[in-house]
Amino acid sequence: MDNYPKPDNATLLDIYRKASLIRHNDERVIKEMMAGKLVTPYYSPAGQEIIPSALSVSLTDDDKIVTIYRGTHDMLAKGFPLKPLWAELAGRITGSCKGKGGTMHLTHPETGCMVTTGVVGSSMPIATGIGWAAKLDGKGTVAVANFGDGAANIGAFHESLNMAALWKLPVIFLCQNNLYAEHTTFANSTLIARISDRAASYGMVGVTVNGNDPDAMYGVARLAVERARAGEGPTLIEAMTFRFNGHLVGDAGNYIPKDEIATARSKDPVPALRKTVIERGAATEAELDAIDAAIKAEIDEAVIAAFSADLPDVAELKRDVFAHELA
Amino acid sequence: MDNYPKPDNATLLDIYRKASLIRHNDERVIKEMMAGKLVTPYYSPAGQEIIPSALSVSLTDDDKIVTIYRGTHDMLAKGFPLKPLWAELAGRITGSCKGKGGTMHLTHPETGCMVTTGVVGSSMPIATGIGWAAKLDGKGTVAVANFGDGAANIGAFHESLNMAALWKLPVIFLCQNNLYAEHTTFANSTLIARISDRAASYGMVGVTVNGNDPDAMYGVARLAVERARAGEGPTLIEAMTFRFNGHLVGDAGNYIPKDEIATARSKDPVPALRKTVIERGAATEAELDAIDAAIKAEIDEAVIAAFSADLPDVAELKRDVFAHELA
Amino acid sequence: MTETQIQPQSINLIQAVNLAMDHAMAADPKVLALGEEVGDREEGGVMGVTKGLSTKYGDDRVKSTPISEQAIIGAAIGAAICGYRPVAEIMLMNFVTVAMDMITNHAAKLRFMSGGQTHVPIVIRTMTGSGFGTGGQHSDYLEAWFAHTPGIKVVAPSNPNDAYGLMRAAIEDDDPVIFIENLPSYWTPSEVTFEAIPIGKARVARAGTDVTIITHSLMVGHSLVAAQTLADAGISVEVIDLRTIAPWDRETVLAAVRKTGRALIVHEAVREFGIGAEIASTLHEALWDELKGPVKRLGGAFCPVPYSKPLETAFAPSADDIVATIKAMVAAH
Amino acid sequence: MTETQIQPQSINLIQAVNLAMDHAMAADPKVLALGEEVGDREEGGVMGVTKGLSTKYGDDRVKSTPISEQAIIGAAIGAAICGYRPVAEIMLMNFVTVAMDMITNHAAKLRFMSGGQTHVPIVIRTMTGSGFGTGGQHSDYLEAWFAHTPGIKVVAPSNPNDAYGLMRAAIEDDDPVIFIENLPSYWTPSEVTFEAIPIGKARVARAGTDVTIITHSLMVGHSLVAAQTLADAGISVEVIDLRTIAPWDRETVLAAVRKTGRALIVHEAVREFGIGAEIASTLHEALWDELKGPVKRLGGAFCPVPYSKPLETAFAPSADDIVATIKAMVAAH
Ligand SMILES: Cc1ncc(C[n+]2csc(CCOP(=O)(O)OP(=O)(O)O)c2C)c(N)n1
Ligand SMILES: Cc1ncc(C[n+]2csc(CCOP(=O)(O)OP(=O)(O)O)c2C)c(N)n1
Ligand SMILES: [Mg+2]
Ligand SMILES: [Mg+2]
Repeated sequence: MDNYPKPDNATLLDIYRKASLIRHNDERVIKEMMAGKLVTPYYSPAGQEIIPSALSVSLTDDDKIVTIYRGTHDMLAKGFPLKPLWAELAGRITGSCKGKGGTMHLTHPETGCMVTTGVVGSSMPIATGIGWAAKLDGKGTVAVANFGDGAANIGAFHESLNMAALWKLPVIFLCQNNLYAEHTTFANSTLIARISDRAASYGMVGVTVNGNDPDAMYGVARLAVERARAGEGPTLIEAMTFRFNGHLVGDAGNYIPKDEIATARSKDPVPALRKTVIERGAATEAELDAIDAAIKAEIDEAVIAAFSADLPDVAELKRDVFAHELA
Repeated sequence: MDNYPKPDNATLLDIYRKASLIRHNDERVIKEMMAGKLVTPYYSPAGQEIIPSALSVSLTDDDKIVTIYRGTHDMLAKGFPLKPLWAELAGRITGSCKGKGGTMHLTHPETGCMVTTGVVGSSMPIATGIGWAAKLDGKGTVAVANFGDGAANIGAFHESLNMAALWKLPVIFLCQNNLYAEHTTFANSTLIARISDRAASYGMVGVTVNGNDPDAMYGVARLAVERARAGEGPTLIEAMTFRFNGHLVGDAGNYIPKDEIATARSKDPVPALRKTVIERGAATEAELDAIDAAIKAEIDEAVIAAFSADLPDVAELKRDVFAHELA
Repeated sequence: MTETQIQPQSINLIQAVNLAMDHAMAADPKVLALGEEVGDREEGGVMGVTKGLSTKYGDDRVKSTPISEQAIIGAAIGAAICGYRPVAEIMLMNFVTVAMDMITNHAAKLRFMSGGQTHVPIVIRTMTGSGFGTGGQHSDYLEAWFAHTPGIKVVAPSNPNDAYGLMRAAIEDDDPVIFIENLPSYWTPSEVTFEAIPIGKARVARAGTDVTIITHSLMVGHSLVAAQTLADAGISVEVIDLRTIAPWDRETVLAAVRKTGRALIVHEAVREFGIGAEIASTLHEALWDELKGPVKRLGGAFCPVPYSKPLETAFAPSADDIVATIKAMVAAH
Repeated sequence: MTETQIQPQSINLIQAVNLAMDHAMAADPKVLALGEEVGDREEGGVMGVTKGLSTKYGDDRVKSTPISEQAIIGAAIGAAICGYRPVAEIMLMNFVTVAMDMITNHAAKLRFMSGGQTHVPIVIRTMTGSGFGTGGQHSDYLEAWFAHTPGIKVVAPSNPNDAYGLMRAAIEDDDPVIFIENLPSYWTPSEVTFEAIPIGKARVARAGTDVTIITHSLMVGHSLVAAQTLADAGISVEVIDLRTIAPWDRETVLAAVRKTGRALIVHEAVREFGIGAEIASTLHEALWDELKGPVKRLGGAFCPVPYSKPLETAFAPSADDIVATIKAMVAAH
């Protein structure tokens, strides 16, 4: 990883800020669910915080992402504001999608969160189209397709990577390999060791990186973004990570060997990053505590606002089906 | 190609017999179409005769193939009898499919011609299932999925190859790379030079071979068949070839550079094979003439029988939709 | 095929489908199962429907797959034309959209296109249902697409007994069958007699004389609740559970509607261009002189399934909607 | 958007679609085209519909694609939510089955699921039609699937003028539109006035007083032939060309049927669970007291499209079938 750029201290702190927001937010969602206040299918991204955080510091609001049901980390890192996010989780009319989309379809175009999808593999073809638009716009913006290791075996992966490579589109295909697809291990669905090797099938650059290592992840992502902005085409990044929880809240994850979880959790990337930030002098413990406190307060505010907002009226069923309401 | 088995003279003559049958049959189909006697969407396999001929000498009736609209070469090499084939082309009740399937859906399970499909890419998933059945049967039989270079970019390719590799199925994925997909050149749809390199994405063996060279094609196919029979899993074979005609009868192929066609035709593999057969002493010119004459006579008989057979009755619309006719 | 030695038991729909597959696999070595997570290594399916089967029948007959729906259905088709009877799972009905080519261009057509030489005895198990906030891409009701596709049968059990019986029949059937399980119906136990139930035959779930409700799956329960309420109001309602959507049981439905002269079709799928339209049109054509008023239809709202609870609840017909519609029907004609 | 300076011309449907795309691309740089072979390097489409566009508007706006239907529709959706208006070609309607997830789970739903924040102004051009012996996998009529999918519009022109006008409107439309071209209709020229035709409005193709035919696409021609034959037999037939299948023009259709009291719906798609069922059911509900007899439906036979000529010919309704059905309708009621 020696040829890759490294984050300076300010950037490292930015990465921390995002990762901490994601982690605190995740904990709060699960807390509200456990308290019975929030009922929703929730796919925790705990353990995968560093990946989008280390990527997003290289992106602007004009860059666009497509993410999946397990996507609050991608969205928050990209800048999706907490209030419309929480209101959407709570199914309120003040939600980003007026309560119509929910957890699996969170959308916020202003911050480039264009699509959240519940269909495995579908982020890739759509991001390919966003990349085509970016190329036509000619402003050097970038599209990111997030997806999991399981999604790398579905047909849309193949079609999208081939087309994006052929058209030299500014797309980053970001496979977050958390070693599980629901109850299925990576090794039980794929014979090869590295998904990034599949890039060779399309004449694309492919790289596997430790997604939990902020330096490595930052470097690999930064280069991919720069290549995309420069018109040099797409990159397949396989970011190795681990899913700390079951597939969704309610899944105990009994099929995951206990020691596998223990090992992963012992290397929890968020406290590790905190340590690095302090070690490198990017911030003091006290400063980080202040950041975390502010994050918690902001989440708190969003949660309270969400639960006190109105639910959508039944008339909403007729709206947003088409541009104009049908008679 | 030194490690590959070579065809003995008897086998070479078998390959010739098949290739000659395919070529003569193709010429006859086009002749009947030009005469206005046969009206059908016909996708000539001229130029690609050696591939299935050199493969099929290693197959038995219990081995099964799935082929595509451009598939009469695959079928005839596999043993699909001429009479039901011609009757089907002519839309007769005596056709293999009672006239219901036609050119793009020719089927003859007795000789292992299980499915002919008109949907690009669909041969691969179905052949994967046939391979699964073969594995369960435990008799060492093999499944072959034929498809073109264009089909290597569709999602079903990816899913099938991954699954077949993962399950170690006795499937041969035979990509007949004739450098064109309708009007699209291989280079304009695929950045990489060799489709067989994609096998690496699945932990599968992949090999590119000159499909018009009977020795090379025989050797590569034979090894793949042996590996499949031995339970060693699937192989992706990319057989390089050239489509002598337009995509289908009626397409003048104006998008193909004239010299490209001229070069390919100057290396016409069927007369080249004839020469080799004679050179190697596998048969004399006179013997080959006799073989060809017999082939022509057999085709003649099939054509005459086809055109004198009955057309299906309209009541056939209700039959074969389900096992039992609906009330 | 009926396991006469098995005593009736009260079990839920998950267990019923599980036992139907288990018994079919025990009875016929050609019966297979495949799909994402169906093996015991992956806990026998996300809902546990296939739990125990891979342990009992081996990893060759019960195969967990990668997330590759086209290959799943393709593999099922290929094995089926070689004499096997695979039960393929597509985890949720919305994901059949990824495999529509395999299902409608191949599974449905191979028998016809081959002139009867090959056929595709597969069962495609899939699940749908709303009420869990899964939103627009996880709760579609697409039975009308398949009903419009010649060569495919569509069944949708409303209770554990039908689930067992229809699954046994679907596996024995020589044609492709889409088997639709309803998520909110999964956990309600009721008595199962372990007998096959013929495909294409509807069931009179409640007899009545004033109005006939034609429905299936989850809506059978809602319709029975409505029928009880209406009985208290002096309106006698017959409820027909279609069980099989395609080919649907015209004989039973026509006889029932002939008797009452009034019909209401209820389904969760979007009303417009839904299966209710075919049934209503057929009833109008066949019983023109016998109907007291036009056949009515209730279906899902014309939008994707929404997330927020009040919207999600309002999406599908409720027992109250059924009651109100039937009262209006009886008042009008 | 109407090019007022263009004089009416007699052109065929291929040219009409070509000119509509050409004019739309000239008028709005956000209009794009993509699909297999659509560029001039590949001869501007297998049927030549997009000929000249890539030369005129460049290879970035008009993109030939690999054979990758999911990526084709995905690319169109992605560009559309970023403000472009792509016209994506799926070469034949049967191949939409490979892209159904993209079309029905994404294109149709993104507006609703995002609460109106994103929308997908794409046109999906596709073609179907029988009569050329292409068999079961090349001639399906799947409009009913899309009509049953909230969020998608479906148009199907029967002649070059409508093709031009509907394509202009479809490209301007802010929602996804499936644009169905009919193969055997491609080469018949007729006058085109180069005006946009609003989506959702039907056209009275022939006025009449005894029976109303509701139809679209190729069957409009057959219906007009039948209407002429029936006129000679003293039966006056009105022919409504739907033009838009979803959302269909209830107002025009209801007014026409109210006038005649008799209605026949004709389409090439399989009759069972076809779009005719929705229209018939609606007519029965809305015009119960005004109908003289039940609404009738003619559609394709309940089987895959067959290959052999006599079967292929018998598959879809003919002018003779229409004449016979209407004579029976008039005789009965
Ligand atoms: C086409 C499709 N098939 C199946 C599913 C059901 N499903 C939802 S998530 C999931 C696992 C995906 O795993 P992976 O891609 O590794 O992402 P992760 O959940 O680990 O982030 C599956 C099979 C789906 N949503 N879409
Ligand atoms: C899914 C699908 N998309 C498009 C088509 C239209 N089509 C028919 S043949 C063909 C080209 C296929 O090329 P290739 O795979 O190289 O096979 P070849 O015809 O050269 O043998 C295309 C695009 C189709 N039949 N199916
Ligand atoms: Mg994963
Ligand atoms: Mg080719």
